[in-house]
Amino acid sequence: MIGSILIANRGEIAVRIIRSCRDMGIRSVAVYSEADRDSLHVKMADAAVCIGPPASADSYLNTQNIIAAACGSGCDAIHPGVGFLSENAQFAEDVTQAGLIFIGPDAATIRLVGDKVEARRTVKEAGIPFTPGSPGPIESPQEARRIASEIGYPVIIKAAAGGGGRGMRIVEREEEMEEAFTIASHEALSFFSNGTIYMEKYLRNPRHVEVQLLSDGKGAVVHLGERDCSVQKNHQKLIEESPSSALNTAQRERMCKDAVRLFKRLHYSGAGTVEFLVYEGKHYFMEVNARVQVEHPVSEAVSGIDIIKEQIRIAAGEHLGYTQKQLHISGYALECRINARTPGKISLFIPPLGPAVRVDTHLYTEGSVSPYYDPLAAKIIVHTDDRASGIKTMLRALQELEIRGITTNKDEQLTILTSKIFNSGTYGTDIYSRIFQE
Amino acid sequence: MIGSILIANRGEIAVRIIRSCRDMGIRSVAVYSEADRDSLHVKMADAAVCIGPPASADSYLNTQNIIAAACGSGCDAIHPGVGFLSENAQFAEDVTQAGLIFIGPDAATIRLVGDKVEARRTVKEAGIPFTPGSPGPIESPQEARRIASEIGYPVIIKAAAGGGGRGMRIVEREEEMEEAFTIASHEALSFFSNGTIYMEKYLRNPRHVEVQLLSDGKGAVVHLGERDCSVQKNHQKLIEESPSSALNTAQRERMCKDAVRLFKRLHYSGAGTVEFLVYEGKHYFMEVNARVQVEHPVSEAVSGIDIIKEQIRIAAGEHLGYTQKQLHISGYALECRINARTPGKISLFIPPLGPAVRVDTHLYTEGSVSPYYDPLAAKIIVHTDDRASGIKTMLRALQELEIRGITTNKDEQLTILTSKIFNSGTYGTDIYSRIFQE
Amino acid sequence: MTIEYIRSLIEVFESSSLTELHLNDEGQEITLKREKEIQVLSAPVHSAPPAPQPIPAAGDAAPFTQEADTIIIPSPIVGTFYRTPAPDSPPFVEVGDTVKAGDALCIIEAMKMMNRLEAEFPCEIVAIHANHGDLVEYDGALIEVRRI
Amino acid sequence: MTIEYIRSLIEVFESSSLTELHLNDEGQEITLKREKEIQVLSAPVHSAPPAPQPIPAAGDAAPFTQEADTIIIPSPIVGTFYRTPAPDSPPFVEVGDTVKAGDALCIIEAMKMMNRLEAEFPCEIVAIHANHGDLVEYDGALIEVRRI
Repeated sequence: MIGSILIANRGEIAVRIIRSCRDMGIRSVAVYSEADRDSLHVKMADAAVCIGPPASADSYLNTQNIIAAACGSGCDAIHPGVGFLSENAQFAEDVTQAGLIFIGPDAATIRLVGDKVEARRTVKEAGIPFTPGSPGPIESPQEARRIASEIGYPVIIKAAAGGGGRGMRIVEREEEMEEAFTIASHEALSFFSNGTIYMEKYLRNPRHVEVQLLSDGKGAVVHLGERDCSVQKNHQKLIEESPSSALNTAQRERMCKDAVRLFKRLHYSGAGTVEFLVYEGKHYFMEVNARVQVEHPVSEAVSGIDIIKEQIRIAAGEHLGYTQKQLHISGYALECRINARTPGKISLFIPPLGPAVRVDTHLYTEGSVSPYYDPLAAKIIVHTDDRASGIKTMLRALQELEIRGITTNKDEQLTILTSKIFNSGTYGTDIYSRIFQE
Repeated sequence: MIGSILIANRGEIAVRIIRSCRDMGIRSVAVYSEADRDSLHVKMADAAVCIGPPASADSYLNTQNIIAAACGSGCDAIHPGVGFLSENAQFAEDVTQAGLIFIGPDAATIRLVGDKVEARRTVKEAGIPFTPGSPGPIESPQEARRIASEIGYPVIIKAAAGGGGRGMRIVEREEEMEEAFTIASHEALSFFSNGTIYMEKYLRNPRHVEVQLLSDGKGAVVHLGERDCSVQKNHQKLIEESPSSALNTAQRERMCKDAVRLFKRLHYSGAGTVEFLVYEGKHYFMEVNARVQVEHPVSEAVSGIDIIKEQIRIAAGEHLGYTQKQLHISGYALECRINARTPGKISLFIPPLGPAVRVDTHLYTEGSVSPYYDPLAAKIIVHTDDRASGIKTMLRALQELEIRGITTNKDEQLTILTSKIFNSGTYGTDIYSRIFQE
Repeated sequence: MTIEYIRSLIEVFESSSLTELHLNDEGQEITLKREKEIQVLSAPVHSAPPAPQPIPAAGDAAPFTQEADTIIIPSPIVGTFYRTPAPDSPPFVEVGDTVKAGDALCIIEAMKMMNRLEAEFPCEIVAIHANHGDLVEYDGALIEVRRI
Repeated sequence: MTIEYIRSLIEVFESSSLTELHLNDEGQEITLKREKEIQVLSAPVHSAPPAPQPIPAAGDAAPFTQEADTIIIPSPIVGTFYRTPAPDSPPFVEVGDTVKAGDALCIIEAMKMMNRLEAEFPCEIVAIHANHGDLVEYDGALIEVRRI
């Protein structure tokens, strides 16, 4: 078993991981930048090591200082959390070479699923539907035009190594292709040091639905149902829910089975997610996230499984120990992300409490939100019988939530939750702009 | 359906009920004494009515002001919460006569189960085991001696109308009986205006285990498993858990079936509890609590059922709508009561958050604990896979809990949770005094 | 003595239990005073005597006297406030009226009982703080009067 | 001028960004001063320059100068602090030693690499703030020296 874990992250996810460590009797070691001396994860962990100045590149991305801190503080394992080094194959490799356990899939898996072209190849072999597109890298604007005319406009061109909307271009007509291809290759090269480009048919306003998986690398794979993450602002998820209102039982089953089949083929070890686009009742593979995700509590709520605990157990070499049939996925879960719009000192923080509500946050009265990092301030998760009551309970929770000292997107979340379109359950990824009439 | 509920209570239970009202889209009206103007239940409710001066007798027990407040503020129903008027049959009757719905069983049921002698008769008819004792009221010390010699010492003599340890006397030897009988009758008369006394065999250090029931008054009765409340200090419960470590599956099933059979016989309508003593693997009926209980979140955690919602639905005349088989009782839940040891202003309140933890409280930063009422300050509830991990998670939660401005029993709770005897799962109601060597 | 100094002084004063403070600092003088309880006429903070139980004849409720020249008569019970004895009748009292001890001022309905509230002493009606048909709380302001 | 007055004055001063306040109130005088950043020798609050990447020859790490007469040399990386070049060797330096620029002060081991930290200028060793074998944090205090 693992006795001591270094958490190579900050904010709410570091706090979240420390809690599961406590629950398992595992010692937790936090790392922090000079800007995070008073951060909650530093206060809560059993030990904490300063690893650099405020800039992430010099601290939370400083793999050498992080690994040295883990070795020097007697840890057996490193949990990378989300973001930062969580999908960095080189880091996973370095951690392993330092004689530590990397809590996540192995470097080869991270590398494979991180390469969009490679991932598509594996997905195709597993017989999983994906949007029509280029079979591999596209070399020239000419080739791009030829493939686009085969699959039909609009198309989207993407960086093979990309993510987060960078190096992505929607092309509506043939005459736009040359310029779009040139810009996208350039962006891909400058952001990801890899100019490789591929193309897919562009689905207008699909739903973004993903399947949460646990896989022990020894053949046992289960899913914890799906999460619908269609409510996004500039490709940033705002609200996540499970089950998705876009799927019926048969569609859900097909999608989850496809995801499980892919993870079996990958010999995946750990927690991971398969993201799909859902369009007119059909699902199309988008990508694999080889890590735990921000919205994982939604799946924890409906399944009763602690995903962080499972990550740790699997990394320690344990068998999953249960089958899909033994899982009891029930009710409806909804998560709202509360993002800070300004950094600042928190003069008062009152979280919502009571039945059916969970709060994951690094905020506390007298704490602060740093200008250096991600604006995610708190996640509010509710678990109820059905979608209608879940939305009511989330409204109750958000009304109880009070954060003084910074401004947040709480009012925006209330607007979405009370909107007719969100309550209808019928919308696409354009829901945010439809509500706010951009 | 019920559109508006007056909550005839204060503190954490009033806050708890307001939350379920919000979740159901029901308007909530709080009542408060002059000492509770800034109390959380007043702030949270949709409306609030001052009903009297600080003393409970003039405010939270002032049935006329409460009913007038309900009528005058347009409520259809009154929820009595726990304590105060929750088991007052006359109040239930008055509420009904004022044209309002009383959220609880009807006055006749409250009256029946509130009379210990009457309740024992019904229990006997239902074929439920109870401790050997007097078949009815005992008229004289002579009769007491005769019955005691039949069932064997030690025996306990109790006020038929009693509760909370008052009017109760343990009698170890025949020569103590006369004096004990005289004192107990006198106490019964002065505390409960009813000198009726009965007798039971005294079980030394039994476990206190109770079954949570929901019954729609139309024939459908389900249980939500049992709660073990053996950790008590001066008959006040401190820790509650489900399932009980004192029962095996067969014993649990027998006890729950007995409780369900009793509620069917009572044509009970609402949420209620049957309390048993468990001694050497057998259960003995103790009493029925015709109301929701402080420790109800333990059963909510293991069953996924919101008991307050169900109370409201049943009071509104709805059918339960599910059977025992459709319920999924799973995992382990543990509750610690955090009691205030001093009243005072709360300068900082930090509740534990994150996965598997629920907090029910009326405390908030800048709020206060009043000297006039019950010392219950917060309930921390955790829900995990098993007892060992539940205790770990509770320790994590209590370490996160911070209450500045008053003193509480938190350290005492930590001592119990980390004690060898509590962790062993094998003990009786003397566990508190054994840990603290009283 | 700057404004800031005085502000701090007031803060320190307010967070204390003092009711008066006088300071003479080498010829600079300042005096701070306050009432032990702030007098708010429209929302009395004094506790009225506990509502007797069962509900008494409304006239029994002792209105409390304030140090200002008006008196607020608070509600001794929770109920519905009526200014008239019956739907079509004129109000018991209007602002500017004078009444003698024992005259009816209003009715508070609770539990289907009409509780008449009577003047305990001769007085002039200064203001009526509740609306006809309102729910009034325990100790809620009803009628403001001036003793005559 | 009372204690309370001074307390209030300090509170107002502390909640401002001032570093000095002088007050002459008709002959009563007071002066408040504070450092912009509190100097803590044993736990430096100044940021050292960001640790270069990859880990440089340890001598590259610029120790930062403090306004007091001693200088704390902070750790440019996270690693294990060693006072000796090898298990059985004597320490590089002891308190009271004087060293010249380029002399080795200690070793920080990270990622199985031994990083030698060298003096940048001639100095006297005043104190050693980490124990042999300790994990040292980024910017953690290592050795306190006085420039000579």
